[in-house]
Amino acid sequence: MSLTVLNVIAAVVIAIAFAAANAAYLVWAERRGAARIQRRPGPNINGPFGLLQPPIDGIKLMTKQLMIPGGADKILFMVAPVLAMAPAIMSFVTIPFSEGIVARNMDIGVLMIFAFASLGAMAILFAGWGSRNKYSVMASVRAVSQNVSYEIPMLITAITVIMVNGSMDLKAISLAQAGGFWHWNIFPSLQSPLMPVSFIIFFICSLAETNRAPFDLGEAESELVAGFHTEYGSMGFGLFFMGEYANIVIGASLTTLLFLGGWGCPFGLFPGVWWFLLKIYLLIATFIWIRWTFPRTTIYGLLNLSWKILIPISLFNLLLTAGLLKVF
Amino acid sequence: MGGYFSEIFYGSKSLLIGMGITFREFFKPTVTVQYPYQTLKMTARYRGHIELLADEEGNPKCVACGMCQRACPSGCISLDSVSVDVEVDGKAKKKKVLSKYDLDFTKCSLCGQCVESCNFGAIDFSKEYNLASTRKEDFHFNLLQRLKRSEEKNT
Amino acid sequence: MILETTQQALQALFAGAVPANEAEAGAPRDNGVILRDYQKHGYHLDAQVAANQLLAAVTILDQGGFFIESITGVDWIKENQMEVIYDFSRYDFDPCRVVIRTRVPRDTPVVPTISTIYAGANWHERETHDFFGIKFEGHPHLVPLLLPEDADFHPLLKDFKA
Amino acid sequence: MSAPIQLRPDETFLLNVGPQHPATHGVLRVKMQMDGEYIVKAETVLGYVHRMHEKMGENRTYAQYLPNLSRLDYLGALGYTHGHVLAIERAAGIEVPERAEYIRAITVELNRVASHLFWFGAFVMDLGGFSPLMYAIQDREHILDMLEAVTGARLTYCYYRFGGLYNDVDDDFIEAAKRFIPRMRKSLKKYDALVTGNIIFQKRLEDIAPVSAEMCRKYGATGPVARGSGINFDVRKNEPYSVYPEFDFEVPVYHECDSMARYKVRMDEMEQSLRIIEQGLEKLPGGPIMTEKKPKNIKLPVGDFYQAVETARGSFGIRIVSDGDKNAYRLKLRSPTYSNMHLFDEACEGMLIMDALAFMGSLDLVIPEMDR
Repeated sequence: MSLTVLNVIAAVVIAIAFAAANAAYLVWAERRGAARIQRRPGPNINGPFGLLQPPIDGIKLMTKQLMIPGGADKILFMVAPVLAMAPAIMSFVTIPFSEGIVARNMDIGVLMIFAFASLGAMAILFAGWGSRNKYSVMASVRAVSQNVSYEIPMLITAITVIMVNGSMDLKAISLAQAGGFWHWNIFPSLQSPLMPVSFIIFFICSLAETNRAPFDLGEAESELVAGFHTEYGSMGFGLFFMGEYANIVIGASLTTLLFLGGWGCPFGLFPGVWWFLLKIYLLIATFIWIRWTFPRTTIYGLLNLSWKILIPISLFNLLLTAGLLKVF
Repeated sequence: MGGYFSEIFYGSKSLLIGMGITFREFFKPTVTVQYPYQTLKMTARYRGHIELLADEEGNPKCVACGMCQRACPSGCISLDSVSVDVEVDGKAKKKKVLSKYDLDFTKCSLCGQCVESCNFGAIDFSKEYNLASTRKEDFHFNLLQRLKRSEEKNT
Repeated sequence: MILETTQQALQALFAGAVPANEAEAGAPRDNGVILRDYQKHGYHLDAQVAANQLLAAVTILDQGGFFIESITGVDWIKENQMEVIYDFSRYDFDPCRVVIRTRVPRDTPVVPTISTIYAGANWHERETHDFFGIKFEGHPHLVPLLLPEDADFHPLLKDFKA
Repeated sequence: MSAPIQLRPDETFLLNVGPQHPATHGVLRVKMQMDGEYIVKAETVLGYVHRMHEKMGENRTYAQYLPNLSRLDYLGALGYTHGHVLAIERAAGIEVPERAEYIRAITVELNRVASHLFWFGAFVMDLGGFSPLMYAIQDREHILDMLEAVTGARLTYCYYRFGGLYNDVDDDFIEAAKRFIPRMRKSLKKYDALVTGNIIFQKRLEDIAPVSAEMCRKYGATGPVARGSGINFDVRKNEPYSVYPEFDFEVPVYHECDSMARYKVRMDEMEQSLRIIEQGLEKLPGGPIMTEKKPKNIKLPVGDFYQAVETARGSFGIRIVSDGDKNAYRLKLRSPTYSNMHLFDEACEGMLIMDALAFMGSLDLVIPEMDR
């Protein structure tokens, strides 16, 4: 019994540490990557390649005073950053990094991650409403409507994968794709000929769900100042930031598990956690690459994309896959 | 319906083209100058704040005529002179000698009217650009003193 | 082409003989339309009208397809007069810059607003009111634009002391 | 596409955009009456960087006023100083050597490209794309380096003098400019592929914020704003000054009236400016750069003088009322963005705030130039 408790505590600590380290160093990677795209060196003063920049930034954020604007709803204002961070960490619990490395594998792992992901919208709404700032309210309303619309195609594509693999267990889904890249869900099979399209839809949705550019309407720094976290400073802002990057890691992990064969090697050799990490970081690099290439979409363009393009296509794909599953 | 799909197609294509461009830029060398560690050389015509020029003997060329003071749009130059007795060809003569030449750089707009108005070539732009301070007083330059100091350094 | 038609239309505002060139105008000049030497002055037509003729003159230009360039004032303190200058120009390749000017007494500087004809005159008139204290009768929102909201001084007046 | 929606003017809130707001590029304030994300009514508040340049013009001699002109529009300063020296030269009847006028045209056009480049970057940044700004600044840096080598300043130039120039260009400058042109053309192609062709970018600008030609006329809009509304108006062509008649260039005009049209006008203008620079460098005559018959203290004859020039932002006019003294009796600066911004209030009604701020970006505002 006590061993189980210890296990759980260890798993949680590792999950938090992993999320925090990822958040810190993804910021660094993003800044370096953006800089390279823009032909600058990026942070390079503190430590080799500027690797000490994230801890220094962290210390700066932690030592700053936490300001609560006058007239703000204090409870909501304080709860929101925690609410942004906590579900992200919780989701790590059920993500299998390899066959052996998983804090708590669940039969309904996919469902759990989606459930926690939708809590992120609450954090944004709380932050926007609690800040008592018109820009924040507008941003949070935008972000929530965006999150709600993109959850639908994302879930539909996830259901397609679940139908093909016959399980909601992330480990089982990943294992079903083992043994070479031609087994991966991203490649079309007889039962699911439109899988590459599903992958693209899922990828776009994970961009939108994590509020990343070109869908960063909740932040929209040139219009809504800084969006829902306009009023946040110090670690309040830091938690939002960490939550955002933790969500990116989760989005990338989920994409990897559902479509890219999880920890499986493309050639069927030495499957393991390294392949998993390689795949998620390649996906995250694409996230960064996209962010520094495109301008922001408009709110109606964004909703149109979801409701008029992504949802019909993913629904069609779902029906097609369901039909073909019956046939073959 | 055809428009619907062609828009998706051309839209996606334009996005991929954009990503191709940033991908190529990623591998190009950086173009920035790491300022405190590297510096650029100022061009020959760079206009810093003005500076007094010295003649062969190390005295300012300035004859304290005050043309620059009048030409300045912002009134940032203030100069003063004293009369001293000098011996020219064995005769005692009064001569105006520059005793003070202050530049209030906080007001200066670096237009160069003073340098142009000077008939004696006594002032010129310096090449200094590392000028930063938190106090206004640091930009009240005593140009006469600066000249003396730079002359001492040269000898 | 447009120059002559505009000149004739503006001249119709004045009854009787009016000076037609600079030499005849004299100084201070009487109301009337003058052809200016473009090479020297940078504009073609110079019409000085009375304040009550202003709207009629501007309407002629509006119908002629002119766009509003700017509005400004001049404080003629010696003559105890205030001048309001309206610049108009054209978008086409028949260059014709028209200057409409009107003089009002310095103590009661009131002219009618032309923002009803040219919506863009709104800010120009507010600016002129800021700087000179000239009142534009009928202006919808004559509050300081470039000066602070509570400004009660007019810095471009010649007797303005900071 | 923004569907026509029923606005509720009775259920609105006031959104204060600025004076410190990332989209206003300076200290501009717009009071927006909002219904959700839709603007019901907007009122622009100016004057946060008002410096009363016109009063300074009355207190300073004409030569002393030279540095002021470059403080109006810090991105395209040479165009404004050009207008000033042309006005004085016209009024005082000063002849300018041909070489000086050619160098003026070349440097003004270089400055125009620099200004448009910076606008391009900032505009795309308004829309959320950050990297194009860096690419644009990189190209602009080459121009500023060239201009610095000639004028001694990077932004607030004080290069033109009544009757000529402060100093001559050297072979290095001509070489650098010749190298720059093909480089810039390559960059323009890159911007075309990266930004203009981008579907997100097109969706954000096309059919957004229509400004009719009639509206331009009523508000006196000039420059790329008017040309994006189908008005073929460029002071360089309509009222030729300096040596512009010698050059073969076109005035890009688009008839769509939307933000995209205004964007395309400026992008095409860069190419036309490059053509002018190319021809200017080719034709650049020798000779003096300063007229000899120049009075030391310039006094203008009594009268009223006007000079319009095409700057990067539109038609800039300078009116000098002289009473024969060495100072102007009255000096009026007609700044193009002042008129261009004025139509924002009317045009943005019923627009989404997102589109309105993109529209504001497409007007190419430089606040110090507007506030003077």
